[in-house]
Amino acid sequence: MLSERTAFLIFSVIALIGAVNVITRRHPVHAALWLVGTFLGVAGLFLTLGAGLLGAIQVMVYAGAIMVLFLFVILLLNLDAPPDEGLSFARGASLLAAVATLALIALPLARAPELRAAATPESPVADASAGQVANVLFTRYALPFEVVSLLLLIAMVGAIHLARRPRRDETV
Amino acid sequence: MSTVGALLLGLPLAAATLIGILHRRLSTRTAGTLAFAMAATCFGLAVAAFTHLRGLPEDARHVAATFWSFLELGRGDAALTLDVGVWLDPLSVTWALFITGVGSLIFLYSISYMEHEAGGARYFACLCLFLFSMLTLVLGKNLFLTFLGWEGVGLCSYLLIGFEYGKETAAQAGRKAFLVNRIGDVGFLLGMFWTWKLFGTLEHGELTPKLAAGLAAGIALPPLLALCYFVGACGKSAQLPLFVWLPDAMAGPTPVSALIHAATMVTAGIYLLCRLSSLFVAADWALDVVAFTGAATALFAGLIALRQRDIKRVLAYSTVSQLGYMFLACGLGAFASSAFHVVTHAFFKALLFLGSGAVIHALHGEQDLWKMGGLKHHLPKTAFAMRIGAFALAGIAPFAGFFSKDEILGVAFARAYAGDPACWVLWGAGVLTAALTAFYSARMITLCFDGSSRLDAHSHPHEAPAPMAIPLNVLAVLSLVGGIGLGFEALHWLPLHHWLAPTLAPLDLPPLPGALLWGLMTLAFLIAVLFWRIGAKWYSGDCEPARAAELTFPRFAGALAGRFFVDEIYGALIVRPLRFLAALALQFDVRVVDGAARGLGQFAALVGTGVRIVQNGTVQRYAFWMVAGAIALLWLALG
Amino acid sequence: MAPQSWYLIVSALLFGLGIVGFVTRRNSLVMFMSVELMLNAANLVFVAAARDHVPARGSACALFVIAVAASEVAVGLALVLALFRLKKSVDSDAVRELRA
Amino acid sequence: MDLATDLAATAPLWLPMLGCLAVLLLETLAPGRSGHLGALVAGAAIALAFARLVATAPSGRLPFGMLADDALGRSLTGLLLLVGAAVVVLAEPLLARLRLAHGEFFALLLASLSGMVLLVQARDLMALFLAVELLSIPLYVLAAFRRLSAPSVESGFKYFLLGAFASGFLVYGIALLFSTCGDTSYAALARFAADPARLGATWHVGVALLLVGLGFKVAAAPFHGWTPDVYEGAPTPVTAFMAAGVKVAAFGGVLRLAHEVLPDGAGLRAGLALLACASMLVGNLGALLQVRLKRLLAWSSIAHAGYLLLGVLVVVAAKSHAGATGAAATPLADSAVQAVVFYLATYALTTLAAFGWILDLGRESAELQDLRALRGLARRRPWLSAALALCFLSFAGVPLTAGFLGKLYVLKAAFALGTELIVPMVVLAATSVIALGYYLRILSTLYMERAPDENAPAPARLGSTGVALLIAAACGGVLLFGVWPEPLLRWLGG
Repeated sequence: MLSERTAFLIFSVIALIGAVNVITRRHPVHAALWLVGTFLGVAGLFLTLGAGLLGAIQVMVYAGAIMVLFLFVILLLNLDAPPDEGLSFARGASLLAAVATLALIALPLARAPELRAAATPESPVADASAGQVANVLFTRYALPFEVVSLLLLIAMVGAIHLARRPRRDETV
Repeated sequence: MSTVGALLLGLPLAAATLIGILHRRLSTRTAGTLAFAMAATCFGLAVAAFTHLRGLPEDARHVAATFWSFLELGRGDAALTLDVGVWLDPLSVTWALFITGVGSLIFLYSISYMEHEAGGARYFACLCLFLFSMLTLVLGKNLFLTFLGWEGVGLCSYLLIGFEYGKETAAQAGRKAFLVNRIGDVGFLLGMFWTWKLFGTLEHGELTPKLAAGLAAGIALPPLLALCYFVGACGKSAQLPLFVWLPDAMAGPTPVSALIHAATMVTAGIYLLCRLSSLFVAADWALDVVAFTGAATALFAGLIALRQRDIKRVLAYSTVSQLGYMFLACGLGAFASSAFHVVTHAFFKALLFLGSGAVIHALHGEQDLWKMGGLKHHLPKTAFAMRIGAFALAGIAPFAGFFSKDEILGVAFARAYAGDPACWVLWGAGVLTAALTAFYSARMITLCFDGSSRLDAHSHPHEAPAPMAIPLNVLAVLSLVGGIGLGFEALHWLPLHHWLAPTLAPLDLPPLPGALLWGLMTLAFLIAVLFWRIGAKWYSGDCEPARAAELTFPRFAGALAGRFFVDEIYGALIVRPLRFLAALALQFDVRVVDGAARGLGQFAALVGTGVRIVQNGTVQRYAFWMVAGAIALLWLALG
Repeated sequence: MAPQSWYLIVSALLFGLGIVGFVTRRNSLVMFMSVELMLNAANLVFVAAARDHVPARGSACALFVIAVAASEVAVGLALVLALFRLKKSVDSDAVRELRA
Repeated sequence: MDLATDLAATAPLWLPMLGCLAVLLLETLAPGRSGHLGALVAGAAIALAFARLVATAPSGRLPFGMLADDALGRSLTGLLLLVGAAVVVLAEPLLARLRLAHGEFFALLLASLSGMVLLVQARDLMALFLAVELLSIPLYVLAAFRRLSAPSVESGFKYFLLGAFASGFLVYGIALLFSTCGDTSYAALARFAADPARLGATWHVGVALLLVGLGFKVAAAPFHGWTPDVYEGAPTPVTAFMAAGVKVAAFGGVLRLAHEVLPDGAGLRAGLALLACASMLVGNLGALLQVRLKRLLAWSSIAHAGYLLLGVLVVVAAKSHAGATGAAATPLADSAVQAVVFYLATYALTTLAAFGWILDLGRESAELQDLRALRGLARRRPWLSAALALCFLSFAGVPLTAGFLGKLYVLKAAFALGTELIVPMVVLAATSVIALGYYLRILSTLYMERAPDENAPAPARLGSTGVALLIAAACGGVLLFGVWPEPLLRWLGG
């Protein structure tokens, strides 16, 4: 059995390598496949945190359903690998700004005293098992749960409206 | 009395609404008659209010009436309650009297003047709305209502300047007027909030007692507070450096110039200063700023007026200059003298504008003084009335302007005499401006009415019809007797001052000895007559435009040579500097006043380029700005 | 156990990489994938932070985020399709008729 | 928890949801033929919700453990329902004219509306997040609703991509705040934040990222990039819904956060002041040269976000004013909240009138949205011109219009704090002078310029009585509340 820290290191490296490749691969299909890697890495991290249910959902919904949708659209549009995007002044500035944001978020968090306290959970009253999550979902977060159902429905309606083929009499 | 107050505000509003709704059905004459009847009724109401107040004991001469509670913002300590209502006291009634009085005359005049213009009914609707706003400004029972009126008159002025549909200069002038005024309004608004924060009230009736109580309790009144109001007053009353809008505002119809840009609206700044006189007096050095700004404006605008060719621009700059006198008086603490000059100025400047309107009307729109001349043969009545107005403006006794202006100069002198050396400068500037005023008044009259005709060959000017002549005659009479009737300091005949005394901060100045007073008066009279003669002589005869347009030294000296033997010294000391200053002032008019418009254009172009770069239509560019914003927020959050 | 701050640093890196991807890539699908990285980073924070408090709560929040991501993907991909129908491209800078 | 009581208290939230389902059901039963019925059902759902809202008094309870049933939530909900009803009136004739699918449109509209209502009532970060998403996702589709028209799809696409990016920031910020105390409810967060010593980097970064996400929704600079493009491309009723509805809802959310959760601090103050000043400057400068009406309104909406953010800043700053002057702080913060709500009401009213105008005369044709096409319009369409002039005077904050009182109220609230917020106040004063520049340009285009062809027939109108009545009612409100604001103040004050 791996120690928890080793598992953390392995999964984080997977997630980060995947992320770097998502944003650097030129072909969107490659990017999408690397994104699957990231999702799997994050799912592993969930497991190390004891959130088994979420890890499973992450694999099924994200890595499974969502990514299939992505790949489906990419292949449907039959996109070729785009030409090299090059490094213009504007892109350089964007890159710099984005890296600065990263630093401004990651560095303070890395040094935050409140986060460096030894990881001794105050004897958790419950874990993140399916039963516990369900308990939270249907009591404390009952309203958001209902809202999400409407959200999914309306997203479906909207997607159908946008993507269905134009009717014959439809005008601009 | 509250009925009178309600009617004073309600009638103009009702008339404006009625004419505004029916403006397509009503003829100019019907709309004008209706508006005039309304204005005349308002004048009657103002007189009624005046007699009512006269009947009250001197220290109880005020009537407050609340119509409804306008709004209540916040709760508890932070609450601000504002009512809609009127506040009648000597100060507001005085203003209401001349606004409605001069206003009705100008309404009457407009009926004929606008008869052949398109959209006359719309014009009268705007005019009624203006009257409503102006009366709200002076009669409103708190500073907030005054501010509403203040904004309202600005809006009406904007609408009326740009009245002539499709005239691009007029539209631009209207915009400029509104924008510059808005800068002043920001000052007013800031002052109002600050006042509310300090005293917890904006009511005219409560402010002065609370201020007195506060001063007694030892609070220090920040001079900046007074300056906020002063900035507002500068915008509305066209003082340096916010005066740039007024000369351009002459693009509107001439009766509008007479009513709004000479007699009433531009004196709103003086009204504000008088209304807050106790605040200004308590605010340390604020009054000095007022005095020096006023003197500088008076002198500066007087200089610019020397070289204007457009008859209305001469009058516009002279208005700015006279307003400078009024500010000077306020700055010296003589608020009553300032109000006195406001009233006489309303008479003679309205007269001059209406007269010039008659001239322009007769010449079918010609405004260039160099294309006039000899008009006294064609328009004898107008010429006579205008001459009276010009005498009053020049400060020649016994015309109205003489008494009020002399009083202001007297106060400046008395302050200097009492040991304030800076006031010698103010007095000097005032006297110099008086000389300039006499000179350009004479120049205008001479170029317009005397000498030989420079008119187009086929132009046949004719005298204005009766509805235009009657207001001219009435105003001419007022310009003749309005001064001596309201105040003659040397004879201790000061009815206006006594009437206003309960509402204004008193003047803390020992009176000058009688002999000195008479001496100063004689001096002012002599200066006015002398410079009138010089101006008249110089521009009379077959004045050749190209040469006469220049303030050439030999010609100036030649005009003087017959009488005086000091021409050389005179030339070196006065004429050369004068010529230099006048040239400078002309450059200012051309470069700064017109340049401001160009500068705005360049600024706008710069903004356009900036927007195109930032808003280039790509998601990446927008995301970049979002990330930049996130960086800034994170940076600030992490301190 | 690994301290919470480790997880937060990994999540911050994921989040930052998402931002970098969004602002530097032109392909709208890849930009959208970068957003998914950001959402995953948030989920990691939810779950890691909840470990020391009420673990199920973090999982529930992350579940909501996943559901939202799913609905965003549905609408987003439909929009990409609609766009492709008109422009024959999915590059974000191919659409800049509306500007300045 | 008593489900029945909670449901009764939150009828204005779930009635639009129910309406959304009803419209969808109707569309399923009679596909493509529901016609006006969709609008009727939507209108009925909103009307019912509004009736429930006015019929009951706020209970002060916490329905479902995460909603607010208080005066603030009530007044904003009412405002949102009115905006929703107005958008139904605006959209119906356009949909009929363009022969677009009614059913989907109103279903999406109602879903978005319920998201807005949820947003102003949310007292839990998860509810806030889901509300933002429920509000936005249907809006992405609505913006691109004319899916064969390039500008419409472009606007939906841009709104979506940037919106998803912004929600990434929002959810990460929420996650960080969650990580500080392990809870998402406002009460728990406020308890945690009560001790300033506990607020570390996690909290501050979380708040900053939250502001990025919400700043995007309120269209504050520099998160404003999407606004002009999306406003221009989206169908006009949708733009009206974005401009009026989203602004009210998002500010409602921000206001509640500022009032109940966020503690005063130098960083937060500086951040809000930065957003406020940037929005005022960018919005007004961007509008200066704009000749297309919808884009012009977009820029002005950015500027108004700046004015409103000043109000939010006052709410935050008034909290620590408490320490200085004792008991006066709560009225100060309350009065600032009321000021922002009043401003929102006047802004929504004016915006509805303006977009109604654009719809009525512009009829979605691009050339009629160019200001130059409006030269000398006052001659031919005096009433309509007066309506537009009134809207712009109100936007500019000219007295005797509702817009002026909104600005006055916010400024007054800021002044109550003394000179602490002097910089944004000065920026407000300066930019409102700039703003006049372009508002007046519109007035002179309408009233003082000459049409190129005086004899051409006046541009045709949409010919919808509903739209005309809406414009008239909104303009009447702008004038009425400008002169007599008491009723509105009382209604909004609860």
